[in-house]
Amino acid sequence: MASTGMKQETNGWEPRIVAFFCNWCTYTAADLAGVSRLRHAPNARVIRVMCSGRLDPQFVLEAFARGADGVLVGGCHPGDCHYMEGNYKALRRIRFLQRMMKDMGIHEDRFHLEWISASEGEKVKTTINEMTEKVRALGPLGLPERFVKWDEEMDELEHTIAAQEEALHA
Amino acid sequence: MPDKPKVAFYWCASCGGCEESIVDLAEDILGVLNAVDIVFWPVAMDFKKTDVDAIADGGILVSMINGAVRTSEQEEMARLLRRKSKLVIAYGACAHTGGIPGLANQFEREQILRYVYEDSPSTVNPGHTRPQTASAEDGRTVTLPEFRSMVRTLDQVISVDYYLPGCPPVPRMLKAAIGTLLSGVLPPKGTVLGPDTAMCEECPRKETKPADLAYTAFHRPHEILMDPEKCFLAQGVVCMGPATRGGCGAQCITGNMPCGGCFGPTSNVRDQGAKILSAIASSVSAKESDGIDAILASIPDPVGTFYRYGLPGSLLRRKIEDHH
Amino acid sequence: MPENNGHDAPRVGFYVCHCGHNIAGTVDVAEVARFAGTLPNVVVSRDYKYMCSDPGQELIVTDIKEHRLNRIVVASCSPLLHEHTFRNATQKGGLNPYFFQMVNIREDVSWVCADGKAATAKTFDLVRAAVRRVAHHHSLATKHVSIHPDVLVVGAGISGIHAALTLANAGKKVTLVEREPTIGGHMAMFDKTFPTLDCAACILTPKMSAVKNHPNITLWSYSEVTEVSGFVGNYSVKVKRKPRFVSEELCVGCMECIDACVYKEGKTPDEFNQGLSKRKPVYIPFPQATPQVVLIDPDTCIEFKSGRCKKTCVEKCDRNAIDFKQKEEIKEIKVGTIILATGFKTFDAKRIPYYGYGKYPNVYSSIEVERLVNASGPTGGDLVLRDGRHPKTVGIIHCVGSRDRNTNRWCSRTCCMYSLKLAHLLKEHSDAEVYNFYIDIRAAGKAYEEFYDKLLEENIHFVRGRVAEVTDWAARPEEEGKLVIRVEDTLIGVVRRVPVDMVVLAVGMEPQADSQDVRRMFNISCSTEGFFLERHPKLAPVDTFTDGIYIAGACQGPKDIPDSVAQAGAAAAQALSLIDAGEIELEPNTAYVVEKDCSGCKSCLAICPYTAITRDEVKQKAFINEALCKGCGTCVATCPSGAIRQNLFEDEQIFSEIDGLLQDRESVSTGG
Amino acid sequence: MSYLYFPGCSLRSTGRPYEESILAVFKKLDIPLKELEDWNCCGATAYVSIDENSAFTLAARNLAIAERMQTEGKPAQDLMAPCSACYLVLEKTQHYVKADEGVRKEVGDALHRGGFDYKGTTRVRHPLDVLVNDIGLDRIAKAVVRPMKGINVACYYGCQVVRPFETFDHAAYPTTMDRLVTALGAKTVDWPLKTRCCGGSLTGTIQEAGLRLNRVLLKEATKRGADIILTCCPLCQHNLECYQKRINRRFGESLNIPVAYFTQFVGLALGIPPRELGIQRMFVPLKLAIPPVKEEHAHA
Repeated sequence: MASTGMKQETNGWEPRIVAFFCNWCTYTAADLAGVSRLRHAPNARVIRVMCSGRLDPQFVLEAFARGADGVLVGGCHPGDCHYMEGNYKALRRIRFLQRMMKDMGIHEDRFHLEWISASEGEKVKTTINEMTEKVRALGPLGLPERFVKWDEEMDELEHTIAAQEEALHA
Repeated sequence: MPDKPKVAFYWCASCGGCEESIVDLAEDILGVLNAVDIVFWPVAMDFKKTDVDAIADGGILVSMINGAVRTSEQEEMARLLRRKSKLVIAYGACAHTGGIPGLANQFEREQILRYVYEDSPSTVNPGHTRPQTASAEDGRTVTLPEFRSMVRTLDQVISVDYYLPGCPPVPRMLKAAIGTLLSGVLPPKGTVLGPDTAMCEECPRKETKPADLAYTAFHRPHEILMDPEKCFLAQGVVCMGPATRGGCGAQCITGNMPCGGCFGPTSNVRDQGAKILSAIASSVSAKESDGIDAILASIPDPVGTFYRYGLPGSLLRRKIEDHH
Repeated sequence: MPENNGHDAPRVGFYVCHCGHNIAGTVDVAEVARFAGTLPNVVVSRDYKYMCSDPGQELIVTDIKEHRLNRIVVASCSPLLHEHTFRNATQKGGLNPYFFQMVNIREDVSWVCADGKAATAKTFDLVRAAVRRVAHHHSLATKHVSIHPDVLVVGAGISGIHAALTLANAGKKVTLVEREPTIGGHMAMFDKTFPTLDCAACILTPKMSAVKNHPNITLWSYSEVTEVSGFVGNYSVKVKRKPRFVSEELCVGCMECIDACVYKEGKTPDEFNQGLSKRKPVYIPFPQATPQVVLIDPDTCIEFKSGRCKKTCVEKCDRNAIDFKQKEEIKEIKVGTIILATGFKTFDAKRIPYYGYGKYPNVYSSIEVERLVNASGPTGGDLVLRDGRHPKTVGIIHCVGSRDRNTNRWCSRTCCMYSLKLAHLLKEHSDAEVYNFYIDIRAAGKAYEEFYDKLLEENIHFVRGRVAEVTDWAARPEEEGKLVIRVEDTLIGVVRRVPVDMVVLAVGMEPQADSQDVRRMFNISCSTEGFFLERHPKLAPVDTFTDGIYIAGACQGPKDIPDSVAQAGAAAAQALSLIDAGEIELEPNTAYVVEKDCSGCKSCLAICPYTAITRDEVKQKAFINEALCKGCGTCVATCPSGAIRQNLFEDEQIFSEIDGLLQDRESVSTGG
Repeated sequence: MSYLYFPGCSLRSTGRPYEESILAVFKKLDIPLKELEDWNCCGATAYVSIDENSAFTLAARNLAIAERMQTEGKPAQDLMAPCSACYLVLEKTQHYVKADEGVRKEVGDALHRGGFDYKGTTRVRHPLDVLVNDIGLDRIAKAVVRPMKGINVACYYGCQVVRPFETFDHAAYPTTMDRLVTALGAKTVDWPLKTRCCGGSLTGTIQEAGLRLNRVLLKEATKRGADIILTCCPLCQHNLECYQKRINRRFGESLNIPVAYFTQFVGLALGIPPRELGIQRMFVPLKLAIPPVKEEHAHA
């Protein structure tokens, strides 16, 4: 598997996936996966929201900006939303957000939506496993590190100015 | 009068519109001039950097810096003014959220330079000459500022006390701001000196917006004949108003153009583009991926549309290279 | 202790549960407790064997007092299991229960992680997130809503009837709404019922008249629910009462108007008899119809069509019950709970052309045969075919529109048994040779298998195999004039051609044609095949995801009479428990508008499926009716200026959770 | 509306009347047909049963040519394949190439070596589908100059046009031809054997079996009062028409029923001279079912 190679080259790095699961379908399914002892990749960190419709695109961007390598959203199947329409709103936002993030250079495999009903524990497992492998293959996104790196170009000037001041005050 | 509070104005990567807006104070500017002592204003008065160097640290009450930060010179001046000033105000959209220059963050530095100095149709540069930061000229070295890898908001370079939003800020707000500062009763650091509700509140067209907008397609202003009375969103024209801080008096709307979002988000929002995206996408009529994509495809440039004035200040800041 | 409003500095108590070996077997709980202790705001950090036990909860209560804690985080099982338990403990300690946050490290960590180190690492992140989040929690008031004691039951088949009677006998006022002119549903059409073979009418009609005469039941037949608004305990419902053109108050059901009708013979296919007989424009579905009131069908009545009828029916009615001017009425009622018993529809056999239904007159659907063998049916129980003959051989084809990729995948559960029943009845009525063509015989039920055995002794033939086609093509002389059933007999492995006089298609059970509209009207869900979705397939089979709305009978899935009745009783009991409690506690996770922040941009209005968001036209700002809000948070995510917020799911609470999850990543950065 | 046209081998041999009548009818309705350039064996017959992928490759080459013959900017032309066997194998190829990566690769590579590129964009159509669903019954009914009154027709579809792919009609109980024939003024007999096996190639291999299957159809059609059987497949037509005498001998029947191509029937209704429809080539004379009209009448 390509990912193993990736693993070494990013010494010990493990994909970090932030998952937003809706309370009624996907979170329940995740519980079911647990009860059924369906072992899966430990890379997803679940945040419970009442409905996938609560997913504010800001949450996704925030997750990436804070260092997530992938974001997973789980909601009820179309037609089955506990709040009737919330998952459709989610779908619309996510389709659009996915397109926008592509324009911003973030690989589409890093942001995934899956409909998982309360009875689909198995699907939670496969979804998390598959996404983990995809993200592993992509390697770290590492926005926080990038932010630091981008700003390094300003350091030199900062130092010279500091030096000048030293001189001035001396 | 030596005891008048000192004020400085400076411009970084900007169009000059912010400077205009200061002049737009019209006769009020006299009042301002009576109240304060302008010690630095490159665009209007003949001061030099050395004059600023001469001022004691913290000797300036407030520096109003407009424009985004792209070059080392802008960084240097920003830092200098920061040191010399009690307060720094990021003046206008570019300093506040990155502004139009910030759209350059969709491209790599090299892409930009190559286009500007080589590929652009109007350029003849067979030697592929590029500006050098330092070049020898009969014994002397001529230096040019460094062109940074990305556009930054002012507060990504120095610490900023307050923000005056807008492209450009409206005189009314500037006047109010100066008043506040002189009054000595200062708002908490980081405050945006303007109203904190979205522009729609003051929009003359807001009542023409129907409660239910099931978008089936979007149009850019040049694509349709825009109804001068009707809410732009109701016409399928993307308007940033709902996600943009008010205070401008809906100027663009009055000029029959949709809001571009120059005042930035309200204080409850971290990412203006994500929010307007959320609001608009939620009301798209289609229910399945293909239909949704088809409708959203009528917004050809989401980043340029939703982050027109705020890409550097957004959560992602700039386009990245995400392949290894 | 003074009520903490969430403004003073957070003092967090953290507890990690071993859950015996369930968690501690994988996650290093001691290490987790140590780690949590290093986090900002954490004052107390402990691990304990069973946090949900009384001593476990007591730990929280005493710590709150001793260490002046104002926030509690427990890392144990799923919040769906024990969130309530620990909120109570938090409250017992003197805090507002919502200063609590739960971390799921059993279902979401120890039970799904193979590797202990990874599990512990994951737990760290989740704990950090929760500790950060809880700092942003506010004190919230638990919401209670009162329950209106009246109940609406929709659908008056056996399920609806049983539910209504159960509630009425408990002294509750029930409105029973039925779309058809009479109550009784499908069961009223049946002749006998399996496996006991007691006559359907004999056991149903007493219950029907009980409904009619019950002081606590308002029966609205020939009526449909058109609108439902409100929320648990406080629904208001609009019901359309279709005009019968006969006054229910005056008509005594003497039916003389029917004899008097200018039509000497019926001309319209009789719905109740599945079109096997004809009825007149003025009619009553069947003799024991409840209510005992005739009705006039304006589409076929001369008076309505031409206005020039002799109106012999009017002359005949000495009670002047007939009223051609009668108009449709809309009634509005208030109820606290609703039971949906809207039943099923039988599969339309025309959808399988190679079985010849609608093409060969002697191919019948099972429901038609129910009428045909019924003493009160179109032929008075005489088994005479459409072509006037009496069948000598009958073939019953099972699983028509069930267990079939081309139509419906599911098993309709009742067909095997009613096919056996019909086999018995057909033999009884005609002494014909009866064949059953089945895939499997599913006789799972009390005394069902025994009934099957009994039939085997009645030498009914059973051929195991899905029938390929029913054809009138005679390959051999003995097939002339017969219907030939072509089937592979999978037990002997040959293709057989069985010539019969009559074919009975055991049609499956499907969701009502309008089940999707109904589910939308009542804000419940359907499972993918279109039956109403129960809250939990095992533990809440009659609840829906919408509080105060219950489902009973075949609208939830194919069911026989005993199961339907049992479910109806269960649904009634659920409604009763709610009514007698008088009020229900709601999760205070509603959304609210911060008025000063709202620009009145209207982006949210159409977003809410519950119309909880309205616009104050004076203030020109959005307003959320807390009572209508179900707490999905979709409007919160939509609001472009962050003016809408949600209790328990505030933006900063979720942001802090995200930031907490990733803090170790972020620490390398100066942030922005 | 215009179509690419793939004759296949049958229409140039046993199925000549089929081709003649198709061309005549489409000309009459002025729907242009352009024959596929440099077409090869469709891949049906023995190929499919011996080596499917070679069969698919043969079919795919024809499809690739069809794609090549499309003109930029013009609406795509469907490929019309009148022979049921051709029709099915072309359909199958599209289906498998789309669904199965292995097939896609093997077929693709083979075509590349031959300088072809197959995208799977061309739709394969049967003339029955085209006449009824594209051209439409109204237009055809309007064009009828000789209503086929009083003629009882048994419409026979055979297996391949509707199975396994129900592209334009029901697999077990198709009705397209029935509707077409009714539009021409004739009556159709209702019989359940529309898609039952005609004997296929068995008539040439295990003839006993072939004839039995064949006989069932002929007998039942006759029994149900059909004056004529119409088919949409050269093999079916051949089997049903040419073995009647042998069946009579073998089973002591007295079968003598005309079996024609549905396009011949349409042609006659549209007043096309019988010769142009290859009527004269039929073994069982059509006049048994359809009294001949004088040519000049036909032109009227």
